[in-house]
Amino acid sequence: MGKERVAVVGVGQTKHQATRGDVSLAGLVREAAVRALEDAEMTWADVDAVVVGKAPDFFEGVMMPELYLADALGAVGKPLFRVHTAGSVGGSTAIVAAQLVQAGIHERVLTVAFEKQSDSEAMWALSLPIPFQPPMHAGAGGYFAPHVRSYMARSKAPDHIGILVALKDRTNALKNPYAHLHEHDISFDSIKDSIMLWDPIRYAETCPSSDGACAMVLASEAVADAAPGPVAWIHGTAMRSEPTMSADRDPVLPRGGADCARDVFAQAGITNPRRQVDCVEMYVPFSWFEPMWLENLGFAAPGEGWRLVEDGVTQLDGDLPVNMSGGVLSSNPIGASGMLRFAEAALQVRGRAGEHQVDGARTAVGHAYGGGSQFFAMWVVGSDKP
Amino acid sequence: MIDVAVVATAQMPNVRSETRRNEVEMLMPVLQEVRERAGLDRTEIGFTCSGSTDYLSGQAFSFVSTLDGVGPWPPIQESHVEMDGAWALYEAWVKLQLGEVDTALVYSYGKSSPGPLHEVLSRQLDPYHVAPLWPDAISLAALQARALLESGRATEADLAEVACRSRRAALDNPNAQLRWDRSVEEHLAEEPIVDPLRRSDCPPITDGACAVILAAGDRARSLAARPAWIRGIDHRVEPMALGLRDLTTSASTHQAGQRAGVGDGPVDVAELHAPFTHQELILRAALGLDDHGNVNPSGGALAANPVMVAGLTRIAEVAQRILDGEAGRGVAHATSGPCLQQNLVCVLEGDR
Amino acid sequence: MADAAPPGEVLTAPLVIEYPFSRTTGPVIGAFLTGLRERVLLGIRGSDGRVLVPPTEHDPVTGEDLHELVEVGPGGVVETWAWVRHPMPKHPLDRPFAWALVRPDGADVSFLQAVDAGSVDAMSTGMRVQPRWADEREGSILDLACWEPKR
Amino acid sequence: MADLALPPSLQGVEPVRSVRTPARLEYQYTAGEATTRFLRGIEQRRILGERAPGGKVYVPSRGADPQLGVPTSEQVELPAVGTLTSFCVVNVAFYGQGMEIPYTSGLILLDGADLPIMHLIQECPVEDVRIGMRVEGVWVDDDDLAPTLESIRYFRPTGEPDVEVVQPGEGVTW
Repeated sequence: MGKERVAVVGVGQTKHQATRGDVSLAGLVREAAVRALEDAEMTWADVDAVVVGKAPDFFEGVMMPELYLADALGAVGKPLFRVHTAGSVGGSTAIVAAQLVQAGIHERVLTVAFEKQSDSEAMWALSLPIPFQPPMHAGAGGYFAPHVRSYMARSKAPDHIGILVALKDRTNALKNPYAHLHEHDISFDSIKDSIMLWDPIRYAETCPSSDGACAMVLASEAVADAAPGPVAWIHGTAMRSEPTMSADRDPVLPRGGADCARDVFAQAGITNPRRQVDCVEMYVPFSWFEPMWLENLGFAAPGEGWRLVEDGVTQLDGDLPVNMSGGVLSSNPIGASGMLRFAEAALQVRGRAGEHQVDGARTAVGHAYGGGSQFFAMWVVGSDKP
Repeated sequence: MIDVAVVATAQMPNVRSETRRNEVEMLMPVLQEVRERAGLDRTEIGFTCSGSTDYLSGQAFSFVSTLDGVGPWPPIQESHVEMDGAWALYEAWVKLQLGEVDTALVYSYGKSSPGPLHEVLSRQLDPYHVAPLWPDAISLAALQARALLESGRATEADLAEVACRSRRAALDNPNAQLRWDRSVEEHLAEEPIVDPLRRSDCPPITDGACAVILAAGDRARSLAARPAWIRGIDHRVEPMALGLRDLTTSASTHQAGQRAGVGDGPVDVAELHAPFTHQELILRAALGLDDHGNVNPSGGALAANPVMVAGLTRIAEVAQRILDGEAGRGVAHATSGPCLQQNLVCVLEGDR
Repeated sequence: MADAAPPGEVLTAPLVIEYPFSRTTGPVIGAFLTGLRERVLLGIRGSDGRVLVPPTEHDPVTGEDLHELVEVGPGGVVETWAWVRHPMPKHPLDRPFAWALVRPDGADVSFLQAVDAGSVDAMSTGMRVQPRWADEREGSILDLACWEPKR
Repeated sequence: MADLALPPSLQGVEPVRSVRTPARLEYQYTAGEATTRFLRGIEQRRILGERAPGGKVYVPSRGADPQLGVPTSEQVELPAVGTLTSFCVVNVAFYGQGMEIPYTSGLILLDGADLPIMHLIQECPVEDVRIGMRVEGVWVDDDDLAPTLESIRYFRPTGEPDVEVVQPGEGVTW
């Protein structure tokens, strides 16, 4: 026997914001989970198993918080599973949940990813100083900025590409009621004039720090066939990992990302992703990662990704829309960020993306990455049964 | 379902404090040993999954640097759970069910020595109402122990018997940390530390690591003379709040045990993840093993309790006995959370 | 930053993880903590009619939303307990005390608290206890300093 | 949850909306054997890399060759001279940093190493810093040598001609 078919039959997410002062930790995750169940027209009792993902536990200061949240997530008497693969965790959590259906173990799996970053703060939780380690002089952006510079040098991309990406994503976010940042006055010049935090990365080209959660209900073919609304069929899932620091790795266009994309496209029967994929939701915490990932994932040749940005191909009304939801640049509850990408891809092929719907989207890609560009998770979803 | 078996296991000898090596240095020999025992090169592993927690040693993303010990190049298919390694094994078992890969490496590591373990574990508890009180794991277990004793289903001597038998069994386990031959009377003569528990009712604090290789179908048969087939595996969870549970029983263990098929055949050996003596009695009852004569021949978690590892170790111990031809069919159990909140049961069996 | 370890010794150093976590409560936990500040214990009615304390936003068995807050206590009963002979530095009391699962009157479940009983001989399952409120209360679990045997 | 009703005794009082739950955990961190070897060298102004069986030289070694999963154990002494492979200019004060702004954080591939280290670039205006620039380490005074990479205060230009930087994977289609 091989893999069973699996589909996304429900999607839910919270309103993302810097501090969700109106909810408890349990209230935050339940807000997303209840919306996913309602979307699937299911109740807590219908769920067979719960798969939870989040990034470092230090954010909320709760060790293995899924145990505390077990009853809030309706998991009592059921299997409860917790994934942590750094920043890619939202994506890998969805994949682990999907596999429980694909393996024929469960019919309906609720998967939830979250981060309540306001319980502490990102600059603290992400850069806890470890004795004897070479000091990080500039936080997370200071790690990634040199790799962006390398990309610019290698690709000869002009400086304004990063601005164009940020403008697009923040503009898309205005159409997404759940997005954290709704910057109505955003403009090319306002981004250009924002402070160079980590030259070549401007402040307005970086992601915010958000409280938020995302949830999905994944279901077997029989359940999905009986679903009340459109579902997103999973055509392929893939994960790849590589070392943080090793001699032969390329931190700009990592082999793990390329291998992951090749694997997931092969599963989905996609030979020309640029033509066969209708829209992509990818993990872009700094604007320059859009052209980098376009190349890494095979949507453009090495050195050519920035041209898709400059030519408007990745705009919401372009030929290959990227980050229709506003992306990580507009909402970043870290543990949930990967799942939000996967969920947006599902919403698009279900025709449920609201104002940021891409007309006629039938095949969409969700992508997440984490660590020092070393953990990758992707899925391809489609309107049609694979 | 696709038949999946444990084909090799390896453990780091458990110690109170691994002071010289960091986590990747401590893990690497275990990974190397398990691959050698399976006869697999690192490039022949189809899927890798590990279990660990950042909180034990106080490092965010600690699993990222230990991944170096796997040699993940070219890039590998890999995942990590913030759970005991037994659940990493569960994820790998699910992955093998998909039929895309036929080997998997599962490992977990836990260094409890760098931090104040009892304070660290209290960070698992309800962050609003319980964690601010900093209750320690021994105190929580003692509440459960008293509930069991006062239910009339166990006596302090029963607890002592578990402790003495476990440490005596550990005399034959080269990986054990605590091993001795003492009598029930000697145990009962100890002053309690948190009434009704005595120090000998409690697990040691341990640094350790464990690794297992899984393989599917014919691949398993080619890698081991007598693969330890996973006949059933299931896990269930209860609410964390102690007041919401009957602490004298383990409903989730019972549920998982039934679904894993514990009662569907004879049990030659059982390894139960019971960090505290009374918990073995609760688990035995939940699994229908009340009077079983071969529970925790390794000494169990009372002989070595590396947090995040001790559950996977139980599976490894049962599997190794099957691989070695010493047992036909066995039950392994892993737990997580305060007072047996979450439980996994795995039934393993060798070919006749 | 490093200890001055002699040659051949592996370097070690202190690593402190410290943060003043700030947790938003939402309405139900907020109501419970508000009650503690005002010296009132609150529970919530579960789907099966049981009164749960501390109150949760959801039924712990079915996951369904809950709505009906109920005042409970102030007295309570010890359902099980453990006697701490040697308190740890962060424990709520610095002298020997009991951890106990205390079920407030009118509630159907118990919750974990310290009981300041003076001696292990004063403790027993089923004993009646009353709350001891902190002098300065600001809306946290620590407002309920501990329980004490009912006089 | 809008229909949640407070009991009469609590109506009209200011509701609690958040709670502080401070936590402090004190660990004793062990550097490990490889890091100790490296930092003991630093104390003597020596940069000790480690060669893995595959031939790659890591500095500092974290104990494992991350491509092979085997220990690195053959020590290789490297000069405090290398090439800047990339960098960023930092314009804001970050948590715990007392640096004068702006400053440059660079990736420096020491001669003979196969992986760059991250360190500060100084004695060079930020606008003159460039990929391919040759740089050398500036050590602290002997009395201040300690087992930390901060015993190298920063790197500065050597004045040698720039070299071409080609990163692993550059021009490669994986």
